Amino acid sequence: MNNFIDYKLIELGQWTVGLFNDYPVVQILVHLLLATLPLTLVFMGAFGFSTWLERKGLARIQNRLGPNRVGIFGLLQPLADGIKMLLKEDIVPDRSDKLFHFLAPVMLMVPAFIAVGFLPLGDGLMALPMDSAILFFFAVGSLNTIAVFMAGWSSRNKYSLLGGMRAVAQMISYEIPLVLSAVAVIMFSGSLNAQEIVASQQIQSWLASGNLVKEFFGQILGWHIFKPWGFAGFIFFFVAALAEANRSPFDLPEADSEIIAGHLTEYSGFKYAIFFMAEYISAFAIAGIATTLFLGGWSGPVIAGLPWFIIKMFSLFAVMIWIRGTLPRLRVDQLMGYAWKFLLPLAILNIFVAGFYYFAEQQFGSLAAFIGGWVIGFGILQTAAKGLSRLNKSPTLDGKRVYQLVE
Amino acid sequence: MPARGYHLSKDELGADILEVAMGPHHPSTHGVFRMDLKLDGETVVDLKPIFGYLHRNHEKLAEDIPYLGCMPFTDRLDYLCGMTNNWAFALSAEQLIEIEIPERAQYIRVICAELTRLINHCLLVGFFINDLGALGTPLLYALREREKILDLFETLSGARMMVNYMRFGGVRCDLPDGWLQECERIVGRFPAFLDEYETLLKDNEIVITRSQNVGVLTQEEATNFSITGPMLRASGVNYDIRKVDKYGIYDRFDFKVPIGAHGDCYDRFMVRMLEMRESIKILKQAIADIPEGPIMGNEPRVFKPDPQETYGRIESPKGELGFYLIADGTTNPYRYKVRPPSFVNLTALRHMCIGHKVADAVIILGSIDIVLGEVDR
Amino acid sequence: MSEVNHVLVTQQFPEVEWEEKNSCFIVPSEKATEVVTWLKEHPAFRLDYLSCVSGADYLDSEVKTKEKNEDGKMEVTITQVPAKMEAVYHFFSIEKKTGPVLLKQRCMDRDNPVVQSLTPIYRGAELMEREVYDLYGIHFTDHPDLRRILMWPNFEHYPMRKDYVIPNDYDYEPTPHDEVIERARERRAQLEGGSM
Amino acid sequence: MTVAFYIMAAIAVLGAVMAIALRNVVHAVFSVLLFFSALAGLFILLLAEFIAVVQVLVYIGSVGILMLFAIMLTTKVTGDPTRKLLSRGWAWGGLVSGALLLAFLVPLITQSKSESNSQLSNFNPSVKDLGLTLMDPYFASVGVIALLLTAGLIAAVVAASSASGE
Amino acid sequence: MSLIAKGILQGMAVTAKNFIQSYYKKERLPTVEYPEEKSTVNQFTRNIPFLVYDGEDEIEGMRCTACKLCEKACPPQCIYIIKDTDENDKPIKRPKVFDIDSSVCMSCQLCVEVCPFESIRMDSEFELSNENRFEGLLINRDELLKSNEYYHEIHPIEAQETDDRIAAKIAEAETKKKAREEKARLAAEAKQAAAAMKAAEEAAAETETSATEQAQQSEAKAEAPEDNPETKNT
Repeated sequence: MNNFIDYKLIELGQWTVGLFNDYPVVQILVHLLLATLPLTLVFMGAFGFSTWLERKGLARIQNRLGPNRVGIFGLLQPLADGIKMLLKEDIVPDRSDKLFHFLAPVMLMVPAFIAVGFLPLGDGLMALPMDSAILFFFAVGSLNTIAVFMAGWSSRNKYSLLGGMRAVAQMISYEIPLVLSAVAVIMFSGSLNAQEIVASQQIQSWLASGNLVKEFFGQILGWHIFKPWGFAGFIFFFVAALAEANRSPFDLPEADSEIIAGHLTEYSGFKYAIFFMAEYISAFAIAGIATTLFLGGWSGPVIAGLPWFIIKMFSLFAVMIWIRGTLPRLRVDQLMGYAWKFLLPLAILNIFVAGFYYFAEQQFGSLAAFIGGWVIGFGILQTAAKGLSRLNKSPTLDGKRVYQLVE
Repeated sequence: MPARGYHLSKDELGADILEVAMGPHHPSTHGVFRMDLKLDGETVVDLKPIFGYLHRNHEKLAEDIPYLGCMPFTDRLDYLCGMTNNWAFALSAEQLIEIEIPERAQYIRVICAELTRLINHCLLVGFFINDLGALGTPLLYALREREKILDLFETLSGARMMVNYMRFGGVRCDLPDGWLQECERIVGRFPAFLDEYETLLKDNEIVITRSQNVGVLTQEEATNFSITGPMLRASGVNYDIRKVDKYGIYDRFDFKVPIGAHGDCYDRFMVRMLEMRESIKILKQAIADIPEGPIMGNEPRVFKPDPQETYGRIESPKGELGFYLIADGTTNPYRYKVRPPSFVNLTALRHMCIGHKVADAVIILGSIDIVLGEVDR
Repeated sequence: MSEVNHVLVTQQFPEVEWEEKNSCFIVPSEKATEVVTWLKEHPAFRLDYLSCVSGADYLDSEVKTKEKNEDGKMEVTITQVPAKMEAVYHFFSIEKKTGPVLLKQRCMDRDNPVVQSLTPIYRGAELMEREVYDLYGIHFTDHPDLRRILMWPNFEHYPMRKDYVIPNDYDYEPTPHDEVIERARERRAQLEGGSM
Repeated sequence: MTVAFYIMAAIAVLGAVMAIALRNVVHAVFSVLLFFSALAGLFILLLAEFIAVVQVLVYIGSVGILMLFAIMLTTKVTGDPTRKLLSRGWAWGGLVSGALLLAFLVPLITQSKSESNSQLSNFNPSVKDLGLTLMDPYFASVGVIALLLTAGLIAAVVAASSASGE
Repeated sequence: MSLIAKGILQGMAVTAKNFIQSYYKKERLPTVEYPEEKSTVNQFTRNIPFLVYDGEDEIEGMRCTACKLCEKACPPQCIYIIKDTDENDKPIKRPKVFDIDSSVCMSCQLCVEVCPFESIRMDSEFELSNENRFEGLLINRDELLKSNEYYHEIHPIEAQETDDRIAAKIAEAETKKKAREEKARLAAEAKQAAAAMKAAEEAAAETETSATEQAQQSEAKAEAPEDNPETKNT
C-alpha cells in the first residue's frame, strides 16, 4: 500500500504529458503547467479550508460555536468571505505610494507560492525538484520581509509604519535561528535535497526486511524528532517558524490591540484577502518544511506518501491555531532579545550536540548513542537554556511572588 | 528599567518624534478615550490623555430631579457594576435623613456588592489579558461566568446591568424564592473557574515577562496620586474602605485584604484575582446567615432632607466611589458630585507610561481598569 | 464623622475659621498651601490622601430661619446670604485611617473666582481641579496645565453654574411634549431664516 | 533559452538605470532589489543553482533590507525636485564613459571562442561537491573570509554600542 | 525560561480541555442561537411599560385615571398624558392621550412604584425595533393597553400580588361604604323616631321630648367614628 497514491499521480502526470508528444513546445508548457497548476489549486483550497478550521477551532476553544450559517457546519464560510472581499471597496489612501501600495500584496504572494513548490509532497511528487531545495526555501522565505516593509511604508499611516518596522526587525532576527536549527538536520541527512532528507528518516534496513511490524515501525522510528538534537531543533524551528509566519505569540506586525492592524491597516477589499492568503500559505509552507525536516515528510506506517504529508502538515497548522488561541503577545524588544540572546546560541549549541551524536553513533552504535544522546545532549541544552535566561535576567526566574493577606 | 521621564524633542538619531493619537476609536482603550502619544521609535516620550467623548453632564442632570429619580442614573456611571453605584448613592443619601436599615436589606446589599465585585474583577482580568494579545480566550471565559451572575441580577431586580435596585433605607424588592440556592450554587462553582483561570494565566511565561516591572507605582506615588482600590493595594498600601469605614455590615464578615509588593501590572492583576477569592468567602458567610424580615426601613413619604452636606463613599470594585451631596431643603439635590475611582486613577497614567514602549502603554491603561461612563460622567 | 479637633488648626492659623454646621475649615486662598502642608505633616492629622475636589456655586439667597420666641409664636427671620463660589477638598488619612476632613476655599466674586491650586502638593488633584475649572470656571493659580477637560476646547460658558442657560439647540426629537416640539420648530425656522 | 536570457538582461539593465534615475530613495532601493532578482534569474539560467540561492538569500534577503533600514533613518525621503537631474556637463561625461565601455566590451565579445556551451551542460555541480571543493583545496581562503566577516561583525557591535552609550 | 516552558504548556492544557469539553458539556457551550431558539425571558425582566385593563373593553376597564403622578416621577420625562373630557367637556377620570416615547424610556420602573392605581406595569417584550425612527418609537395609548390576562401570563407572581392588593382595597372600600351607609341609616332612623315621637305627644309636655332628642343626636355622632385613612403601603 505504500506510496500507492504517489505512483498513481506520477503516472497520471506522465500520461497527460504523453498526450502532447507531437508538439514539443506545447509539451514543455504542459510539463511546467503540471508542475505548478495543481499545486496552486491544492493550496488555495487548503487556504480556504484552513480559514474555516481556524475560525471553528478558535471558537470551540473559546466555548462558542463558530461559523455555522453558510453551508453545513459553515463549510462554505471561506467562499462567502472570498466573495465579500471581492465586493468590498478597495480604498487606497491618497497620500500613499500608489505603485508600491499595489505591489506589496503581489510581492508577498509570489514567495509564498514559490516556497510551496519545494515541499516533497510524496515519493517523487515534488514541483521543483532541485538539488538545494531546502536552501532555496529559506532564500524565498526572506523575500516576504520586503513585501511587508513595502506595505508598511507605502500606506503612509503611522500605525502601518510602526507595523512595517516591527515586521522587518522580527523576520530578519528569526530567519537565523530558523536556518541554524535546520542545519543540524541537513548535517545528519547529508544533503539539501528534500527527497534525500525524507529517505534518511526511514530506517532502510527495516523497510527491506519484509516483516510487517518492522516495516510499520521502520517508517516512524527513523524520524529526526525522536533524537535529542532533533527534538530540541524542532522546538527552535517551530518557534522561529511562528515568528517567520507572523503567527500568534509573535504576531507583532499586525498586533491589533496596539497598532490596529499594523502594516495591513490601509488595505481593504481583495488586496487584504491576498495578504491573508499569502500569510496562510507561507504558514503552510513552513509547516510542510518542518514535517519534512523533523517529522519524516511523507513517510508513515500504512498510507505512506501524500496522505501522511497532508495529515502532518494540517496537524502542525492545528497546533499553530491552538497556540493562537492561548498565548498573549511578546513585546518588540523582548522578541528581539529572545531571538538573538536565547534561540540563536541554543541553535548553535544544538549543531554541536548533533555533531557529537553523529560520532557517538559511529563509535558505539545507534542504541547507545540514542540513550546517551538523550541524557547528555538534552541535559546540556537544558542547562544552557537555564543559564541563558539567567544571563538575560528574564523575570520568570525570580520565582513566585508572594502576596500577603492582611487583616 | 528604562530611564524615567526623559524629555527629548528630537531623538538621538535625528529622526523626528512620531505623534500618534491612540484615538477614541481604538481597540484597546476600553471605550471612547484618547491618548496623544509622542513616540521616539517605540518608546513613549509624552502622553496626553483626552477625555470628554462620553460626557453627559450627569451632575447637572441630577440637580432638577428628585433624589429617588437620580437612582436609575447611577447605574449609567460605571455600567459594569450597577449595584455598587446604587449602594454608594443610597449610603450617602441615607446620611441626610435618619433611616434605620433592616438586617435583611443589609445582607442583600452585601451579597449584591460582592457579586458585582466578582463580575468586575474577572472581566478586568479578561480585558487586561486581551490587551496583552491573547485574542479574547480568557475574556470569553470571564464573560461566560459573568452571564450566570447577570441572570441572578435579572431575576432579582428585573434588569441585567441597569438594576436600579436599591432605595434609601433598604432594597426595592425581596429575593425571589430559589434565588439564594441558585446564588449559592454559582458561588460554590466559582473557585473551580478561578483555579482554571489562574493556571491559564498566572505563571504563563509571556504574561510574566510582559507585565512584570511595567508601569511601576511606589507607595508614596500611589497615595500622592490619590489612587484607590486594587491599584493602591497592589503598591503595598493597606487601605480598603470596607475595613476602614466598616460601612454596611462588613465588620461581621472575616475576610482578608490582599496586598501586593511591587506595584506593577502583574501585581494589579494578581491582587484582583486574590480579591475575587476573598469576595467568595464573604458571599458564603452572607448567604449562610441571612435573616428573614422586612427589606425596607420606615421611608418618609417625600424624601425632603433639611439643608446640610454629606460625603458617603464605598469600596467599589474599581476604587473609592464617593457621593458629595448638598441638600437645600427641597426635594432635589442642590449639588450632586460623584467621585469616580477610574477618573482619579487616570492621573497616574502619564507618570507610569513615560519611558515604556507603546505595547506597555496599552497594558498600563488596561491594568488601571477604567470605564468611560464613570470617567466622563 | 470622626471628631476633628479643629481647635488645633484654628490656634495654629488664626485666619482659618471653623464652620460648625458642616464641620469644615474655611481657608483663604493665599494661606491654603501652608495650611495643607502643615496638616499633611502634623502627627495628629497626617492627611496624606486627597479624596475628592468639587466645586459649589451659591447664588444670592435669603435663608428663612424659624425660631420660637418667648410667647411660643413662630417668628421668621430672613437673612441675606451673599453669592459665593467654593472649591471643596475632602482629605483622609491613610496612615491613621481617620474620617474626612473638609477644607473649603471660598471666593466671593462669581465673575472671576481665583483659588490656590493644591496640585503641587497632591498630584492626584490635577485632573479633579481641571474638571472644577472646566465646569465652574474657578481659576486655580499655579496649576501645571489648566485647560478644559470634559468640554471641547472652544466651549465658552461654564455649564455647572447655577445661572447657566441651556442653549436652544434642539433638533427635532420624537418626544410628545408640545413645548419641545415648538422649540424644535422655532429653531428650524431660525435655521432656515439664517441659512436662506 | 536565449529569449529568457535577453528578458532577464533587459530587466537587470532597467533595474540598474532606474536605481540611479528615480528621485524617491525608497523607489531607488526597490529597483536595486529588482536588479538583484534579475541577476538571480540569470544564474538559474546558467544552471548555477547554489549561486542563485545565495544571491537571493544574501543580496535580496539581507543587503536589500539593510539599505531599507539605512533609508528609514534618513529624514529626507523624496529627493528635492528643484535640483535638475542632468547637470550641465552630462554630455561629456556620457561620451567618455561610453567610449571606455566599448573599449573593454568589444574585444571581450569577439575573442571569446563561441563553442557551444557543451562543456557547461555536463559540469553540473551538486551542492555536495561544491562543499567538498570549498573545504579541501580552498580551505585557506574560506578561513580568511570567515575571519574578515567576524572582524566586521565585531566592529559593527562596538560601533553600535559606543554610539548609544549603553 | 527553560527549554520546555511549563507555564505556557499548562495554559495550553486548559484551552485544550475547554476545546474538548465544549463538544459534550453544556456548561462549556452556553451559546443560544437567537432567531431559532429564544432563551426563555424570565418573569422578572422589565422593559418598556404598558397599561393594564380589566375585563374585555379596553377603554372601560382601564385602571389608569390620568392622575399624572407617573409623568412627574419619570426622570427622563418620557410619559405624556392629556385628561379625557366627555361631550360637554367635563373632565372624566381617564387619559385621552397617554404616550410613552420608547426611545427615551430607560425602563427604570419608577413609574410603577409611584402609580397608586396599579395601572402601569413593566412589559418583558424586547423586540421593539421598527423602521420609522421618529413616529415609530412613540407608543400611543392603544398600543400600550394590554389585558390583565396578558399581565398574568408574563409576570404571574407579580400579577397575583397586584390582584390581591386591589381586591383588598375594594374590600376595604366596601367596608367603609357600608359603615357610611349604616351611619346614614342610623341618623335617618333617629330623625324618624324623633319626628314620630314628636307628632304623637305633640301636646305632651314640650320639655322632656327635647331633652331625649338631644341625647339621641350626641349618641349617634359618637357611634360612627371617623376611621383615619390607613397608611399608604407600597
